[in-house]
Amino acid sequence: MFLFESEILSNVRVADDLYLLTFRAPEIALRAQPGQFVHVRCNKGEHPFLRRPFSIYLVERETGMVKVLYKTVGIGTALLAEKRKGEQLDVLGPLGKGFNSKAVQKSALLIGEGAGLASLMFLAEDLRKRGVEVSAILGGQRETVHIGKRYFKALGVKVETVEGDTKKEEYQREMAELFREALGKGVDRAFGCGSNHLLALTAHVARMLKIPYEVSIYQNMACGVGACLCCVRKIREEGKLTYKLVCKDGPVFNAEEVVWEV
Amino acid sequence: MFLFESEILSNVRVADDLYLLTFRAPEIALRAQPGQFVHVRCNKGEHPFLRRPFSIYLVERETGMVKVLYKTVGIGTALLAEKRKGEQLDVLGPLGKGFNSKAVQKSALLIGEGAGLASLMFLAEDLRKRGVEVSAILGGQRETVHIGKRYFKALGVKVETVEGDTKKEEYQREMAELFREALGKGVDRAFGCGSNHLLALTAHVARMLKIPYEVSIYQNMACGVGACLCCVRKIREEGKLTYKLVCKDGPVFNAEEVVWEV
Amino acid sequence: MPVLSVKIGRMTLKNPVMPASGTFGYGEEYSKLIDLNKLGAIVTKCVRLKPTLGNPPPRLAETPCGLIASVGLQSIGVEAFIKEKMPFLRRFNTRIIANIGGETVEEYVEIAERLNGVKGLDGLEVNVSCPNIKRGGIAFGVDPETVYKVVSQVRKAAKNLTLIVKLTPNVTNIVEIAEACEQAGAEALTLINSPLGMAVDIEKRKPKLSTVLGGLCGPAIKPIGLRCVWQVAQRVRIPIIGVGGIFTATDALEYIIAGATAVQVGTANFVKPRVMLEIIEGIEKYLEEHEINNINKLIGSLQV
Amino acid sequence: MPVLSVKIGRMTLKNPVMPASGTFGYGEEYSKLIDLNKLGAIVTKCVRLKPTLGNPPPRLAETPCGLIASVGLQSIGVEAFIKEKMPFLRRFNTRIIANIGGETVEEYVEIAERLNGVKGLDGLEVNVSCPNIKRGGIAFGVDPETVYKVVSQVRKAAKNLTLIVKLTPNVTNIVEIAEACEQAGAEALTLINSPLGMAVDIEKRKPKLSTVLGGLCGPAIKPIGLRCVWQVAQRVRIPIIGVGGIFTATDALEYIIAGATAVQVGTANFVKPRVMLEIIEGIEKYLEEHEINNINKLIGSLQV
Ligand SMILES: Cc1cc2nc3c(=O)[nH]c(=O)nc-3n(C[C@H](O)[C@H](O)[C@H](O)COP(=O)(O)OP(=O)(O)OC[C@H]3O[C@@H](n4cnc5c(N)ncnc54)[C@H](O)[C@@H]3O)c2cc1C
Ligand SMILES: Cc1cc2nc3c(=O)[nH]c(=O)nc-3n(C[C@H](O)[C@H](O)[C@H](O)COP(=O)(O)OP(=O)(O)OC[C@H]3O[C@@H](n4cnc5c(N)ncnc54)[C@H](O)[C@@H]3O)c2cc1C
Ligand SMILES: Cc1cc2nc3c(=O)[nH]c(=O)nc-3n(C[C@H](O)[C@H](O)[C@H](O)COP(=O)(O)O)c2cc1C
Ligand SMILES: Cc1cc2nc3c(=O)[nH]c(=O)nc-3n(C[C@H](O)[C@H](O)[C@H](O)COP(=O)(O)O)c2cc1C
Ligand code: FES
Ligand code: FES
Repeated sequence: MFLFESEILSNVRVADDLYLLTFRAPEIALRAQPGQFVHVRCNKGEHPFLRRPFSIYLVERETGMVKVLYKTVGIGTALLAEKRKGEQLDVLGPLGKGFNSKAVQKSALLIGEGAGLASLMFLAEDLRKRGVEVSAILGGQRETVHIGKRYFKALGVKVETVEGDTKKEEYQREMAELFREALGKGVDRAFGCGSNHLLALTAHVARMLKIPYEVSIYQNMACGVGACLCCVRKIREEGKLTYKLVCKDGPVFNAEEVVWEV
Repeated sequence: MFLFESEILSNVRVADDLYLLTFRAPEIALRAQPGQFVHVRCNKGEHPFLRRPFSIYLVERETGMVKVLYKTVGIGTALLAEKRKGEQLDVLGPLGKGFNSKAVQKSALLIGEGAGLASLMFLAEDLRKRGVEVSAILGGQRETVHIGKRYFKALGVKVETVEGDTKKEEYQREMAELFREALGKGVDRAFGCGSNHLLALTAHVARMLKIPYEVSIYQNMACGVGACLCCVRKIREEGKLTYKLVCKDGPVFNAEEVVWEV
Repeated sequence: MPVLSVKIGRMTLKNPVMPASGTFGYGEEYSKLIDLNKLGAIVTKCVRLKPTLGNPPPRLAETPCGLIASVGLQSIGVEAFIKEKMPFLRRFNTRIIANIGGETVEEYVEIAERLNGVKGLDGLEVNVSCPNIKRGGIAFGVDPETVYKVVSQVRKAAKNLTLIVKLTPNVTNIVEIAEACEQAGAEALTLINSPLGMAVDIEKRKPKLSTVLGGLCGPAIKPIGLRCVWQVAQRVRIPIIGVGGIFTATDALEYIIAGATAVQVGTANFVKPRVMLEIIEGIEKYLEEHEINNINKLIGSLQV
Repeated sequence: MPVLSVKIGRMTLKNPVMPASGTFGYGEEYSKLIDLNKLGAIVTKCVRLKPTLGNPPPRLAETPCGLIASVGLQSIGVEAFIKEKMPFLRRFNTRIIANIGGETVEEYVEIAERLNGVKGLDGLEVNVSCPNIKRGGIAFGVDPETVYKVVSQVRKAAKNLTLIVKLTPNVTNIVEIAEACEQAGAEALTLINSPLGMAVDIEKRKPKLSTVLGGLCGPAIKPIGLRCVWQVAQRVRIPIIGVGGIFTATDALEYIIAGATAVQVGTANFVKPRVMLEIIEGIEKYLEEHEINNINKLIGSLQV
């Protein structure tokens, strides 16, 4: 866990309201694992107050570069999008427990939605480097899905896409159906990141098909390091209900353990 | 009184921590009188909360340009200094009651300190246009004083300067002394803008020499338009003590009427 | 077009948005910047029995996302209000509410009697955050019995006006005070006046306000205002006017969903003089987008 | 170099800066980011008698210049605290203060008894903002008599520890509560816990917190915290630890000048994990620049 002012190398819009931010943070680049995140201060003053968490999208261990893919949804991300090359970025990371990519032998399925794509790219790269066969299902807005498809294909990942409004039932059903088909072909393990709705739906499918499924879940965060106990989600652990910290025990959990409250 | 989003034409550092901001606001340019001010929103979000008042430094009635000369002292002015050409500026103005420049027949003396210079330039220009003989005493930091001198000289104003730390007694005494000498030569009317300390000191001198003296005074402001009653200063009116609104009844008052509490 | 009109006591407002007392003068200044006819009501600066000077300067300090102020109920007095301000105000096609304050129960009653029947005046908003000089300067509004007394007597003194009571949040149990007002005959409640705050100038080692303490206003207090409105809405039947930190239509909608029938906008006027019009439009847009044809269906619709 | 050391009850602190309970865990997480030896003290997350799960999510919502939180006194319980957390904490050269909470007076007493004499523990901070289940969930800290009872009994139960009481600002008269604590044997007071607040999600028409209400923290509440510290400092002789919205050295100095002997930093840690070190340095610099050789000369130096 490191805290420092890093230099922004670039910050560009890549699709719709999706931006790609690159900054120099060798300590983070060296140690980050797929599924971990950084906690970023988007402004200087006292409002908005809190840092914002973003998955680590990609790292270049040699050059110390770290990339974050983010969607502008509110005041913090809007301020982040205003930052320019050369400015300083106050970053804390790498944080959290990432994906268990080592558990995969031969094949993996990724399912991502909108900015959820951000936490899967690093994982895909990691898996591909180890020769794992990776396929992916991407859903969301047209441009976002297309750019995701392009990036993933460059890594040799087989991609299927669903363009649509992620809140619509039709879209959700199509995503779940594709997921079921892909799992049906048999994969070692699946990984997901997206809306609660999508994750709950797909968790159900994975459980039925008895395929291990890891998901990166969201919760509002304050400290990001496990000190404030604000970011809990309900988890079923050895049959017992408990709360776990998304920032420290997660953000990646076994989908089976998460108690979905949609 | 107008409220609008005006376009910033330039915003540049001119000396020390002094900036010159130019924006297009024809309605203000057309109606503004020397000594009036504009109330500016320095940021978009909710902190810092309030607008900031700045004297109108100069206007160009033909082109609709308005200029403000400001010193960076805190968060609001720091944010203002970050604004770039082409950005929008949320301005309310012209506000307040300005200098009674019409009352001057032949000669006037101006005394300004630091950013206090800002409210006197427009007045000097106005007086010079009407053929009034103007002399000025400027005090404060080296660069600020020098730039003020240059600007004033271009208008044909005779300038004396005192460089120094405005909080030091030595500086204060020198300013008061110059003021006394200049008044002693006989002027129709004097005008001042600067620290409370300087204004109190010079008000005393002017009263002794029985020369009408108008001062532009400061107070923390909220609404800027006379609605909130937050910006009062103690004023002696026909022998009776009362509170007057700096934003609406001022910011210019007869120095004699102001109850100086230093 | 969704229906925006709401009822506060005997007054029907064309929409639920009005200025908060003390932040809008008597409407004159802001009438140059916005069309007062578009507002649901106008609430005046506090009217007192006699002209009063108010507190010495400085009366204002900025704080994070807000400010503290201590104007000290400076007032032109009830006679000047009726003679000099009402003629201007009654020209507008909106409801006029006079905020009143006093230092004794008798003072409240006298003002109320004087205002009862004044042409064009629709309502009284009794500010019970004023210091009660008979009780050593403790605000009337912190004790249910004192509040009951003030409100029931003003009730008798001003039968022709809608009676609203504006409560202070500086109490252990605001519900208890609200219930006392309801029982005393209040037709509506305004929640909240400003929490007591303070700021220090570390260079001068002096308080930033002449009175040391002042009222905290602005976005900073929105969570406190919402909390009070929600707590009271569970327990009283009379309508609530929500106030505290409303800066956008979203803020106003939070209050309405939490239980407010109308809202007041205070310090936001200083920053964005046309903000009330933006808020009215924003509420209308929200209703349209959510296919709610009448704002009254939204009031208190919070699902807990 | 100016003297920064202050006394809180029987504890001498090397400087007046420490974390606020619940915002710093048990120091472990932040020990990777700052040197705990440099702090005046460490205040732990609330310790309860038994392990407790706390409130369901969501527990957090951001608000203007702050946040509201309702963790609900989730705790690992006193036994786990002693076994699992104290060994780590006692390694540091600083004072260790355990924040404790309960739902009955007996629970407070039992925890205090269990903690009394634990090696390396220096003080107790009694959080009286907890809901009192015997009184329908009303906080202990809102009634002088209940507070007196809790504090005097904890006093007897934990003779070896410096006794600090942390008060809630959600009361009409905080001075009255503070005086009750002093009389009951408190050696210091921490002011303030968080004012009650609320936030609404207008899309879902639901509260943003699972518990509807939560504690408002952050810069937004600084004026309220300062006000409470100043009010209480006029009336009690025991030292006060100021807390609420401290983000910079300037904020800390405002509290100290208003009457606080020490300060706690809460939510600012989330934003700037090294902020306490910055504040210590900032205080030192201020003292040097103002030629004050001992911080104790600054405490309560406000000129009113
Ligand atoms: C572990 C983790 C990893 C994340 N990784 C990424 C990433 O790689 N790329 C990315 O674009 N975003 C990511 N997010 C989400 C991101 O943190 C939020 O979008 C961001 O904090 C919003 O800040 P804002 O100030 O722009 O929005 P706000 O103004 O704070 O909120 C705008 C809207 O977004 C909602 N919102 C805010 N935060 C969240 C959240 N955490 N989850 C769901 N809704 C939220 C709010 O309720 C509100 O409706 C991640 C979140 C977590 C917890
Ligand atoms: C009628 C009027 C006209 C003005 N004209 C000009 C002008 O032409 N050029 C210019 O540079 N400034 C002018 N000022 C002062 C200017 O408004 C303040 O400097 C500005 O508001 C500071 O904002 P800030 O956010 O940068 O500082 P803040 O962060 O708000 O404060 C920084 C420091 O400055 C002090 N301060 C803030 N406002 C004032 C004030 N009004 N008077 C004295 N001290 C203050 C604060 O107490 C604090 O110590 C004028 C003020 C008034 C009332
Ligand atoms: C400068 C000022 C003056 C005020 N005067 C009064 C008043 O006379 N009577 C009253 O009931 N409330 C008064 N208030 C309180 C406001 O009406 C309102 O309750 C408070 O500002 C909170 O709302 P806001 O956060 O939207 O500003 C005043 C507030 C301010 C800032
Ligand atoms: C997430 C969180 C948890 C808290 N837990 C406790 C607690 O267990 N005991 C306690 O006395 N105060 C608790 N508090 C209150 C803080 O100690 C502090 O009083 C409050 O945050 C105000 O300070 P701040 O504005 O600096 O954050 C908690 C605050 C937060 C934000
Ligand atoms: S965000 Fe603080 S514990 Fe997770
Ligand atoms: S600033 Fe509001 S009356 Fe002057």
